[in-house]
Amino acid sequence: MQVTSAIRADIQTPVSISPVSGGIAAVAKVHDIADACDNMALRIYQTPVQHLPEDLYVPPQAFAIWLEQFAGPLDFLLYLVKKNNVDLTQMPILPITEQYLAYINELNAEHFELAGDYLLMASTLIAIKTELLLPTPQTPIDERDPKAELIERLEAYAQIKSASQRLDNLVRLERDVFLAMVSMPNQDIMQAELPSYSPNLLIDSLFKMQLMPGYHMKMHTVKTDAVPLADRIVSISRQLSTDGARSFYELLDKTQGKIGVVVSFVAVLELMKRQLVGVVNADNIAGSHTSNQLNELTLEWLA
Amino acid sequence: MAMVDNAKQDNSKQTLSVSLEQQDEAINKHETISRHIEVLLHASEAPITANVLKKYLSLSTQELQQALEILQARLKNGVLSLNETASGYRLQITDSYSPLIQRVFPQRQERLSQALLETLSVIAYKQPVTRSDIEYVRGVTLSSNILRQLFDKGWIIENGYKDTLGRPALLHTTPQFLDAFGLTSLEQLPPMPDMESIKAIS
Amino acid sequence: MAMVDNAKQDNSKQTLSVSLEQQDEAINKHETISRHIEVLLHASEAPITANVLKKYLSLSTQELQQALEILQARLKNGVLSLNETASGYRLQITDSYSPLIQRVFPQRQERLSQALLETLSVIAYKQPVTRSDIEYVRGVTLSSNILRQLFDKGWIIENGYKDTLGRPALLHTTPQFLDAFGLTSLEQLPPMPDMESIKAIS
Repeated sequence: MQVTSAIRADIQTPVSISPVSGGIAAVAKVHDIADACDNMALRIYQTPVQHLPEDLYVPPQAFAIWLEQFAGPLDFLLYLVKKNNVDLTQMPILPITEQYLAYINELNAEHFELAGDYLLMASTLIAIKTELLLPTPQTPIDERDPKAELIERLEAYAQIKSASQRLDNLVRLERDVFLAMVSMPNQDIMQAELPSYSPNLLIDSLFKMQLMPGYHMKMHTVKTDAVPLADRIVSISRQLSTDGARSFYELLDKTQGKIGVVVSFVAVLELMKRQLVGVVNADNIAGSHTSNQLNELTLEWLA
Repeated sequence: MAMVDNAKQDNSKQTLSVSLEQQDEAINKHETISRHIEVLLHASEAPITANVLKKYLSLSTQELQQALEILQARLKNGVLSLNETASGYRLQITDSYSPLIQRVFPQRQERLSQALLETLSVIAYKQPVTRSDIEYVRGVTLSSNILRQLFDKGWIIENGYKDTLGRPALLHTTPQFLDAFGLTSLEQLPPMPDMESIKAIS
Repeated sequence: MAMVDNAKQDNSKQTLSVSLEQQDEAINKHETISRHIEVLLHASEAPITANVLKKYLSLSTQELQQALEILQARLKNGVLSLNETASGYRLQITDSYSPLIQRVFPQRQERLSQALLETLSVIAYKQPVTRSDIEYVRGVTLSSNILRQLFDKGWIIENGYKDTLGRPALLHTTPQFLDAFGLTSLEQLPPMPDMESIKAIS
């Protein structure tokens, strides 16, 4: 009950949330929101909205799973627009932005593989919101109205989404109708002797498969705890406390792929926050002239 | 006069019987051709066009047409049907048996994810497009797995480059894409929903 | 007496007509079953054993036997034949058409597609595997046609089930696979490439 009401308050309250810290690490503080909830409510063009759609209340643990049902931030925004019962062209950008950010806030570190595209959209929304809140400049600006551009993108996306559903409704081979398969005439009649193949054909095929662009990226789209953050924190702590200092690159487990790099980075940030780890100042490293290079990021154990 | 008449009659009888024999032969010939077509359709990995059939079996357009009609009539009593797709003729199991197949071999029923369908739709409706065009429309980073699946199915190809920075490859749909969705041309794609109905979303 | 006789006669007439109707029904029923078998043989990746057919279609041994006979009789006039192999029944193009196939598709036998080779490699190196194991490693859905080709060549068999949801069949390579690739045992398969060295090359 406690949790559910917290989320509800979160949605109704236009709390400013920094998208990066909110998206990756921070979890809404229950009492702050409860306080704010008393004096603020969701408004759509000056009209206070008392009743939010029922299905907006999602228990936090189910949130990431629920968000995975959306094809992306545009799909999710479209859902919010629909749930607010408004015409797309009349989209009330402020409340929708608040709702969007409130949800994204629930995306904690365990689900950050979802976050990238959602955070990008959050920054777009915040930029639009900022523009709307600032006094309108007297001199007209040549730049395109970002809100109009967002609405255009939403429309274009809604159109493609709907077209994709129409495409899916067509009678499709290997779902609704099936090819007839038959075997060839007897091998020995078709060919006097069996063709012989080199076993290297097999190896070559594996080479080709693994060299396909993005083959390894695919291997790491594995869900949730492919690379648990806690494990990374423990492993990095152990390595640093033993060796004193190591480069970030050395701390990576190469078998974990791109996701592993991101998790390791978050783990390092977390350790820095706990003041267990610090960055070695490149100037202090004797003879170092490569301080600008990212791969020279060296970390040391402080505890 | 009577003799001449008789001769005439005989003549016409003969002509008749010859033409009947010829007709028989013609029927047999077309029946044989229709069997050869059936064999080739079974043996081919992809649909076969009328032109290829004509070339391989040395047929005139008319002969092919008649043989295809005979084939269709013969298949009517069985469980298969002859279908014409964008890339030619193929044999498929008659629709009415689909539920049986779906029940016994559920693994043959391919489901496509929303992400894949959306990506495919952007390519189909807006082709030629680049990867970043797709990402812009969908608002999501394009997973390489989705493109790999579409390439693997032979539904899309890269053809040409866009004249912008980095010269990104342009993606198009293929005839196999049309085949899979039972279309004979891109014009047969379901119409894009019009903007007015999209805007009035609620 | 006469009345009784009449009654008897009526009775026997009725019995006769009932049994005739039953026979008709039975023929129709077996005809339908034979068509269902034909459909499943066309749709199955692997040959189907008699036991599996009985299970899928809820048939008694006798019903299956009668339906198979009807199917065989119906096929006699066409280009396919019902073929019983060690691993079950399958439909096969009649041998007499092999010259035609060889003339039109001379490459049909030798050419192995990249998708087929990848699938075969995954089975060879990671056996026993399920269909979804292959899909996981390759990152794309497995086409039924490829599995069918591997079964047809006799290079893979189904043997046993994985103890997970749906009890998927486990795939293994066969001695014929070893023969075709000139190996005497699986230990002779070339060692799996070391990915680090591959990355260094590319």
